[in-house]
Amino acid sequence: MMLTAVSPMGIAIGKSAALPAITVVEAQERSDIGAVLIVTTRDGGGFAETLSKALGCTLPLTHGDVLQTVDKRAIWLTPRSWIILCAPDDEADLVAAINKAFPDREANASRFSDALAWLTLDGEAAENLLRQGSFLSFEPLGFPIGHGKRTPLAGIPAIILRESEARWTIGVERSRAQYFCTWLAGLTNSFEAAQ
Amino acid sequence: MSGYRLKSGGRIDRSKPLNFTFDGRAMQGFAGDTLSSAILANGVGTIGRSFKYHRPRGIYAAGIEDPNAMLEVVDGHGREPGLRAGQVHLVEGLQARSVTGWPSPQFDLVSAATRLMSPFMTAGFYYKTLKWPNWSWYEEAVRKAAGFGAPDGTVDGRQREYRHASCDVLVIGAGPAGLAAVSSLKGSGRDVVLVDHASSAGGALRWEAAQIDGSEGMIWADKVVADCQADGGQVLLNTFVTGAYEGNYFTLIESLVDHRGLKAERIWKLRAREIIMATGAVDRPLVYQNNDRPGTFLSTSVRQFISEYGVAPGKRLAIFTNNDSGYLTALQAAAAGMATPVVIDTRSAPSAAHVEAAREKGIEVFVQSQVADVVGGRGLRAVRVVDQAGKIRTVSCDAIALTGGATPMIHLAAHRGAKPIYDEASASFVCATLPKGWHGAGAATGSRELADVLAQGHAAGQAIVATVNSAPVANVALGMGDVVPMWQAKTGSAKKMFVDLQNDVKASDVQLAAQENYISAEHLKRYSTLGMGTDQGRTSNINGLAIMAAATGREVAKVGTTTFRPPYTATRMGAIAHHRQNDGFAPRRRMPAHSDHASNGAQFEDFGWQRPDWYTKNGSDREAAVGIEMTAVRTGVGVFDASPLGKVEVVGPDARVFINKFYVSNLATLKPGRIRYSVMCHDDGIIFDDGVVACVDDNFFLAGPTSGNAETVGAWFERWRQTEWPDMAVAIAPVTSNWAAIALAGPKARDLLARLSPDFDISGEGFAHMHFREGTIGGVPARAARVSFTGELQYEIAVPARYGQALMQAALSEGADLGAVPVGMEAWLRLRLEKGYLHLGADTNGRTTPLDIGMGGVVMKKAADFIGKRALSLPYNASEGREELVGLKPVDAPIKIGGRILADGYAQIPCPSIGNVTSACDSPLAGNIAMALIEGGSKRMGEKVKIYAEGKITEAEVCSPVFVDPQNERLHA
Amino acid sequence: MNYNVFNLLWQGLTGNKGWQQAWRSPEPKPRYDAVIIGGGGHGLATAYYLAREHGMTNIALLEKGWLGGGNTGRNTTNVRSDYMFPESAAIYDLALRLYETLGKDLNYNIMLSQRGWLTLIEDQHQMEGARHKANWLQCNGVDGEIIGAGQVAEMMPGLQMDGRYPVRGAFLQKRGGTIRHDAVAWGYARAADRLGVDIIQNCEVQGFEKSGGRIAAIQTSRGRIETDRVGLAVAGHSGAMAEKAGFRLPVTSHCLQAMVSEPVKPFLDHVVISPGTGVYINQTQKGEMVMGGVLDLYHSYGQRGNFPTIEKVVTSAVEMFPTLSQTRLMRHWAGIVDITPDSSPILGQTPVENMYINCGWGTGGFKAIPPGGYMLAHSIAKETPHELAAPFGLNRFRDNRLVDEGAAAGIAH
Amino acid sequence: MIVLNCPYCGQDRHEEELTYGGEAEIIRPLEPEEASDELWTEYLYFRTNPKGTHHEQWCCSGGCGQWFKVARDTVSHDILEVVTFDKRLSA
Repeated sequence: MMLTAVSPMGIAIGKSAALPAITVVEAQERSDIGAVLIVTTRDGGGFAETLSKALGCTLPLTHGDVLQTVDKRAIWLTPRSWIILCAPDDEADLVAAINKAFPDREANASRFSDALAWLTLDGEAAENLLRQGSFLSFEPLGFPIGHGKRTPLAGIPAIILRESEARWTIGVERSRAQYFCTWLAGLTNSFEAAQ
Repeated sequence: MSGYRLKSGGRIDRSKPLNFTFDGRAMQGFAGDTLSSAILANGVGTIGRSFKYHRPRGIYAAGIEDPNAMLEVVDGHGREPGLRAGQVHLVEGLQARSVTGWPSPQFDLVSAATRLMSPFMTAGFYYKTLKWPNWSWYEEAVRKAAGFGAPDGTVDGRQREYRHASCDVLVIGAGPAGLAAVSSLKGSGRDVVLVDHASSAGGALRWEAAQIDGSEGMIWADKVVADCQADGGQVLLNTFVTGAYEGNYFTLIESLVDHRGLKAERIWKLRAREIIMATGAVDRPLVYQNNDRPGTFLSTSVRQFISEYGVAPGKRLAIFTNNDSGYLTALQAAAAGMATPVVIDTRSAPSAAHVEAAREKGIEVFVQSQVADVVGGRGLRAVRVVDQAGKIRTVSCDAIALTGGATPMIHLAAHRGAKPIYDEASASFVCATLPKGWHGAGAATGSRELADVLAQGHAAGQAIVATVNSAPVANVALGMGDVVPMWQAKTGSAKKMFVDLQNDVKASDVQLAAQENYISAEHLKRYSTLGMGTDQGRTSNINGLAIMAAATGREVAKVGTTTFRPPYTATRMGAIAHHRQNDGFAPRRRMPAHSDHASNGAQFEDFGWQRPDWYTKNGSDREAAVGIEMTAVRTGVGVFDASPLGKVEVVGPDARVFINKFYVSNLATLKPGRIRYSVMCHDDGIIFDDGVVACVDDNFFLAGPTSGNAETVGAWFERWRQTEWPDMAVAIAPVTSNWAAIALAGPKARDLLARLSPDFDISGEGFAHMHFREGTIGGVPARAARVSFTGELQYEIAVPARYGQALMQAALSEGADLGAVPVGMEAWLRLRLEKGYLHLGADTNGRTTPLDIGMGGVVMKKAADFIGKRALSLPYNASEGREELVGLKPVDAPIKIGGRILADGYAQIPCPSIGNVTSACDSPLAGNIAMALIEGGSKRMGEKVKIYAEGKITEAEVCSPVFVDPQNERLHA
Repeated sequence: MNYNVFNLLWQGLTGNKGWQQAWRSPEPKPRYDAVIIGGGGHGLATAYYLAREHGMTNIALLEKGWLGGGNTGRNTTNVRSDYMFPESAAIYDLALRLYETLGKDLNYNIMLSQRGWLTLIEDQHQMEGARHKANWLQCNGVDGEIIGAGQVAEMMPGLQMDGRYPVRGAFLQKRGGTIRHDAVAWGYARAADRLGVDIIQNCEVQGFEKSGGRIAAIQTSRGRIETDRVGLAVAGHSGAMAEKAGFRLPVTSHCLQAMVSEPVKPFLDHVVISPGTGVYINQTQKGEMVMGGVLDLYHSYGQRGNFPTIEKVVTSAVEMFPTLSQTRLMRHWAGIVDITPDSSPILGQTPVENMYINCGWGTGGFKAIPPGGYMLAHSIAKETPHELAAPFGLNRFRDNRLVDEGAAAGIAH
Repeated sequence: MIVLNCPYCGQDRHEEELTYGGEAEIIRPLEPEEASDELWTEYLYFRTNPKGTHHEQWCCSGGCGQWFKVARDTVSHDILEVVTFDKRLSA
């Protein structure tokens, strides 16, 4: 028998699908995003080179930096950990590659595609929606295009990436993904009324 | 009283008449009116009754400082039980109602009675009486009088918005001081946010005849605002800064108004690097006999009514002043075409220019004079003016404007702890030292002249960044001149002089407080209720403090002020709550197979996550359903969703040494592929979590904390690693949400697992109890543990969360013929009780150590230190007679959870007790069973104990807590 | 002059000229038999009981600012005695019993309103905990009962029964309720003053002169005062004062916030706490909704609140009573509370031979004022702790014999 | 509102993104079994409680998850110094 996969919001894996309840921006669930969590046993970039080689992409060393290759993005999480975004199907290979490169597990890769649910918000109003749930500065100076930050959003753990002026990709802890979408939908109602 | 709309003037739009009602009477106003100005323009005198004495009260001021104008308001968006009329924008169809007075504010029945009572209802009179037979006899009557309006049970439907923001410079107040600061910052590149509570910038310029930089004040103001916006600055109108907090954080409340009324409120949390406090001042009233009559106004508010709203507060105005600004009011009234006013000036030598200007217009000026009393009850007919010689003259007027100087609005600085200091020159309290990054300007600092105000504003801007912009220049003199304090009229009865209009605190109450030695500012406030109303004493505090000073022979400075507390003005709780209701308050967490559970009839409970407590089966009740689920596990196979169970990967060369520091059991010897159960303590030796740890390989351990502690334990590991053992080579990866997990439990669990296509050996020998395997199940990556919480053959299988739903479905469908049923939390917990397994948090409390649950042997065997170990040998932890976990069997009646075990020799309560029933249930296999924490429990095996629960005392026997399969034959099947 | 209805009428008719000072403001004398430091409820009660129960009248109470200016005048005025450990139950139930007659004892109306204290029950686990609590209280001879959801809804019509934390019932202590907080301080002050105690305000303790392990004299901003015995009741500043006296306390100071709304017509007759939201609410006689929540978690002597806590409390209040969404928050403030490792008080002897202490009540100090004063007075007068105070000695931390009610209950107290 | 600039991720983190961890320089006795009851309970229960500068631990729990040290005034709540955990505070 084979088990089939569904996304946190109930769509098939590898797709993106619109979330129609969120009205003032274009909102999509992104089940085409997979992830690997890398944690090292010591601080700093000591392992970065080996890691980078195993991954095929360079790891950023400061908060906010997201380094991108054709098929991967590496997000700095802590001085000892990163999230690598990849195609869902590449997750297992990346985990294997890292664990092969570190037989003593000085660095460890964990499957992480399912820990977070990913959404994209597209539209000018997105910034205002985000400002209702987070302390971050969302002005282009405070949150440059291409950067990624970790912070609680609407009270739940989240990673926020700025793709362009008005396009954001957001990963929220999976078990509260539905709540997050409901929250966004509630805000967009309010937002329309307040304009 | 007879306020009316002036023929011309004001910043209202006379082409847009608006209909509204007040207490059911149809009235008309104009776009641009506030509810206050509109009510006044319709000639309404009494708008309510005072709290204590039910005296008639009218509109008193134009803004939020009005202590009287609390009204119920219904607009096109909703109803508000109590709003300040000066803050309400008039809209078509608005309905306003008085919230005080019965049956109506004009005709109030209680007032007659309270007039008779008033000599006895002095400050603090409650403290002196109503003790006999006790307070509760009187309480209901007292409570009935309480409150302005009532929440009506409808949930407020107004939209709510929220913003986090930051800026370089926050300018609070768009009056001349704030605008001067903004103009000096022009072109500086600073990111400016300018805030004002009014619907347009300008502050006092909206009603004063000011000339700045050669143009009319408002033209200058509009230009400054336009420049600011062109510079990228943000201007927030209809916005109050309500609180100032650490880190230069501010809360703001912005009203979003449309043609139907207040449609939304937006809360801002704004952080600023520099702050310009240009919050202005409000007029201070004067205290004289019957100074609370409808028709009494603050002087500046009168100018505002006339010039901003085109409303005359009365036909003929008397102005009672101790400073020059009273003359500005008189001149504006005259210029507006009202009957020639009179000025009553307490000073002996007012500025000659002002007196002359007034007299030129035919305005009569009484110098060195005071108001002794007024004529008229619900409407003012005249004032009695007493001069220096004591001669009294009656001057007819139907409105009186008061200014006793100004009270600077220093609230925000004071919120941050800046100390108010008494300033002799302005006879007011100001903040001499402001918090770091703050700059004060204008009337908020005690300034009384427009020229100074502009200069200060400019200087404040310059203090932030030196620019070439020149200071704005005032082309006409405008101000208060010398303020000669007059705190209380020398003629008249202190019992009729009102200091705090909202709480009916009179000068005599302040004096009584002094007489009774309640002389500190705080005692005065609390004893007399001075300044405790919704206006927070804006117009009353300083007069009260000064009267207290006089009564105790002290200087005003020595009396000091009470503490200023946020918010600056009352903020609707719904706006603060924002969208954080219900799930927004604390999001419910859902398991991957949530919708399957729902369709299987799950009754969800909140265990941190939404988890099935039990599943309905053909209408069966909880007890029956739980019994069915338990039996399924004991005879066939049960499927339990274990997804929330914690999963923390601990890896690296030092992983073994590291994880061994946390658990009570010795993990130094745990072999790859093996699992051990243990508990974890804080360093005080108290248990805080339990669970299994799997050794995946020598450098990789997988900890399984309880679902409630999944995040906590990961953070706990991380904290110790970072702070205590930074050199250990260990990495911690909390991956709980990434995995969905189900448990298969029961004699047919192996059969069911086989049908889910595992790619590894699951035979009894190949996968024995307390072993761990990685592989695939159903073609997807899986982690499998053979562990048991039920005492049955049991497997826990984790797969990536995306497959969780499919795995649950597959287990139930593949297992249908094996008797597989979904099992909820309740059955699961009862199954473990049958085996005497610990349920953390139920069978342990905040004093339970590993020794108390029978793990003494495990502790003894472990040589290495672990967190909590040392504390176990502290005197009390190692003492005899502690509560220990044991089993209980009923003797005469079923045992109830939460029952107290009575101390030996007692058979009725009250009496000492020695423990409690921590878990209890009816077991299909073992009948009624229980666990209990009992003092010295391990030495009481076989003893009978008495249990008190819910009014009854029953008997039970202490026994081993293992009620089912003590040989563990099922477990190892 | 006695406070009664006849005097009130007579004074009303004669211009209220005859009311005397509630308490005098004497100059400090150079020496007292005993000195109490701290003019809050606990200190004032200590002075009163020392004079009344033990006949010590050559005593002074020193207060840095104004009477009742610390936590006594800043709390949410709740009283209850639903404590489970017999050690705690004994103290808090004595408190309630003393409060029940205090107005008459002091001849000062403290407006005790026993309107009932309800702890909501919001899930199965809480229900089991509440059952245990009710049983335990009844074993201890203290009242407390479980009521069903229907009765809760009837008692509090505005309560949201099916919100984020659905209401399954409540633990009810009918004798719980509220008291006018200032009146407790003032009533004790007035009564102590009439018994001859010197109450000295605006008198800051600057240091202690010690000789042979004993306090010989106290240096104050109003001069040096010799004394035989010292009682310490300075919640919020206990650690700092102990340091001046040369010993350490396992106490940290935290900010506890409270807030009120504008007055609205009465709609809540009881005091209610929701364990799910952690917020407690009652409505004052004037109609204000009084609300409080948990501590600000970091150390603070700021006496100023912080907005995140305000948001939480207000949000919770609206979650419990959705109609409060329309009501306006009027004022929020904060006090400094002593927090001990087990959230229970520290009572009795200190390492300084003639100094006795009363501190560490955490968030529960107001409700414990009468026995707190009673026991400290006993310590001072008899030079040995009262038997009820014995389990709460400073030495319990060395034995690890904590009295952690929160640990037994699973909630803050 | 406490705002701290996290020395690890360089971001201004707000109170609600932070976790407070109490006094900074707590020494856990290195040889617990050798420690006297007094020393152990001192370590467990006794903390400094200054009215003024307090050295304390905070965690950037909503951000980069790192613990660091802060010198803060407990009256004004002014932040005097923030350092990474391996350093000593000087303020």
